[in-house]
Amino acid sequence: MYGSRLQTLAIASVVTLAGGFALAAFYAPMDADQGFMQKIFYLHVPLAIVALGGFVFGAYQAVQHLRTGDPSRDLKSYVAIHMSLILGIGALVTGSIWARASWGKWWVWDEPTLVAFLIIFLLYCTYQPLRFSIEDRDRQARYASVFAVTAGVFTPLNFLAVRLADPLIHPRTLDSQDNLPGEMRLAFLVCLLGMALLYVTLWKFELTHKHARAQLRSLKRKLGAADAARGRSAAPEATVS
Amino acid sequence: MSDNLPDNGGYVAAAYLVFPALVLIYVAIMAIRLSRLERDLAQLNEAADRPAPDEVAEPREEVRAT
Amino acid sequence: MGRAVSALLRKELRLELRTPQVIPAMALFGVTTLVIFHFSLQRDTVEGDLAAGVLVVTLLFAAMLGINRLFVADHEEGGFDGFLLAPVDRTAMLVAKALALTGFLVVVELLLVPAFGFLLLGPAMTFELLWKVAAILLLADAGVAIVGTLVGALAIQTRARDLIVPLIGLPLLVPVVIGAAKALAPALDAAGAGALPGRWLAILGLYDLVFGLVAYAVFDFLLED
Amino acid sequence: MAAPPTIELEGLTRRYGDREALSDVTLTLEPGATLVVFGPNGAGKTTLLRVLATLLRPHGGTARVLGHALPAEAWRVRGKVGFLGHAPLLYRDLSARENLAYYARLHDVPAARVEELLERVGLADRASDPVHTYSRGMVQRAAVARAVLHDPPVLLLDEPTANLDPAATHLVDELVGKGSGRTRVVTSHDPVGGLAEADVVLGLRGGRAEIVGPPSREVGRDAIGALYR
Repeated sequence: MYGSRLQTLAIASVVTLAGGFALAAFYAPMDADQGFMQKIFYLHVPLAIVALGGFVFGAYQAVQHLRTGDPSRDLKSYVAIHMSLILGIGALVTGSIWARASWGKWWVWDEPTLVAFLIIFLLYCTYQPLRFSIEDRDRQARYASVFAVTAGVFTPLNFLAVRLADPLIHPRTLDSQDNLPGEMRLAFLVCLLGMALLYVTLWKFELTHKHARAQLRSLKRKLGAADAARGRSAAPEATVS
Repeated sequence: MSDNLPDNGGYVAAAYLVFPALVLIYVAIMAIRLSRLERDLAQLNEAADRPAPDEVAEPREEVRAT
Repeated sequence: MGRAVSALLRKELRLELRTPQVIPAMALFGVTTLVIFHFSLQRDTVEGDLAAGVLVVTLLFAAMLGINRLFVADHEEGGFDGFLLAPVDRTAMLVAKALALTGFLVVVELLLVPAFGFLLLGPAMTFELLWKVAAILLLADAGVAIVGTLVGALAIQTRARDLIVPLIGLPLLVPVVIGAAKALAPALDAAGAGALPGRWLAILGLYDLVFGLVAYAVFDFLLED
Repeated sequence: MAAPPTIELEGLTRRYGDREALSDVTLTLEPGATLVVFGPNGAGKTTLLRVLATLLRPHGGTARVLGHALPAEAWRVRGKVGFLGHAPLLYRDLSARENLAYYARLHDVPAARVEELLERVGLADRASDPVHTYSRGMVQRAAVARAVLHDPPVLLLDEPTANLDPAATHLVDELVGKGSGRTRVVTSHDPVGGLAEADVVLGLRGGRAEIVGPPSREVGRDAIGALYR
């Protein structure tokens, strides 16, 4: 059952995230260079880090899927990437707002982290179209996992390449996490933890939904009620266990 | 805190609004899916009330047809 | 393994020699792209980082054509089944296709780089320059060939083959573009060619190595059914 | 000890998505025997051949070819089966000789075998022309040569004589017919010819084995005809 501990997780993520944002607002000091604007940091960076972590987590599940052939791993990989894409949109939008606030431009190419993130985001945007263009379900699952593994390895490599491409980075809090003042650091870490908890909660929530729907379908078939014909779909089918 | 709030505090507010907006969109999508689940469950409930729908329903229709 | 790779490579070469499809199309497309760059940039000559960008983009887009065609004959004429029925390691297909694609790219570059020097490049083509360009492009070709083989095999079984190849291939090749463009820029500089930037060659080499290993690990899953 | 059965299937199942293309097929085929598979289009004949050729992995039940379990030991089976499907598995722009030479290298077969086979299927004089210039019968003969190139003990044949005239059928029969001494799985729509060469008959319908057994009064033309109704 995917639904177990969902309640605990939901409460924990809300408490941690709210606590983190409160710390960011009232406890962490104002940034010397950027002032109040720097507060976006506590939202934007956890969003981006958790989204990237989710992509790598999706790749891990995909490896397990290829290794064991267990279809539930494919579902987990699919939902992980799906959730990361949603958080990724948030990271791109907040990053863009930050760029506008800092440099008066909605997009800056000399911010390597943002650029690298965009490339990875664009790559993962093709995950759903790829799945959708393969009809056979087994093949769809296998090919999607191959994509997830490749893209998962690509993620850190791309960061390396883009970061090195622009050695003259603006001196920014983002690139100097090691020398963050203690209060800022604590607030940031709590925000990051909260975002990670939220990601796990949403991931489990989505899995629970898919699993419930699969069980409903199987029950429907058993009772002989008409099952609506399923069209071609990009989402993997949950297995009833 | 409010005394040193700079001009572009609006950007910070906007960024922090993006986040609940995303979550709300997700909740809305899940709401649609939930209502679909509920509808299916209601159908199933009806199906469960009629015992063995296949065997009962079909012969009856054949009788009517002849 | 060696026997299977050589059999596959010979077949690939023979097919291309019998009915040249891929290489002429890539070369023609590349030259046309150079002409289009001349008009869209409104420049008679380019140099430095602009020259590097033009060359890399031209080669990358030409490579996309080759990747799109790479598995078509095998898919449509049953070559996959014929290969899978043979008692050989499936990795042979990956190695042979990547080598064939590298070969195609090298042949196309032998035509396109002189054409680029002739049509657009500001600094004169010297042997020293050519040698540097060759070293950089060879490292880039290996990366394009490995990722291209993987993406081509992924796309061939989908309904939207010609969409999937550029959509997945282009973002995956961004590090190659960065590496090759950064490495080429000082070599193509008008103010006198700079030294080969070792850091960028190392990045290209690392990319080739990492994706070589990834492709080796996952390629089998694209073939079995 | 006697050799193990060449083909042993027990509860073999293969799905495409939700649809079962083969469900619960059980049969045994002794070395040297011929299994003829009947069934309307879409009954699962091609799927069965592709599973036996290790091109498709089974989803349920067990399948053993030459004593090796599929898919775990599929690599032992490859190279010991000759597969002749609907597609000839030949590159259209290469000649018959080049195609066979390519497969000979993959299967590690000496080049002399290629010339011998070209002679035996009557293609020696056209062997250097590209395959796309051939008639359908010639393509089929080249495909037969490809299937037996590595002298496999097991043959999997999907309607092997579909496009052939009587003379060509005779040529092909020496290589893949009952007299070739190989264990064979042949699909057919022809009850008379099929029953004549069958040691075991399999009648498929909607993926299920409706008929399994040696030809007899029960396993005869009427039973096979019933499959198509």
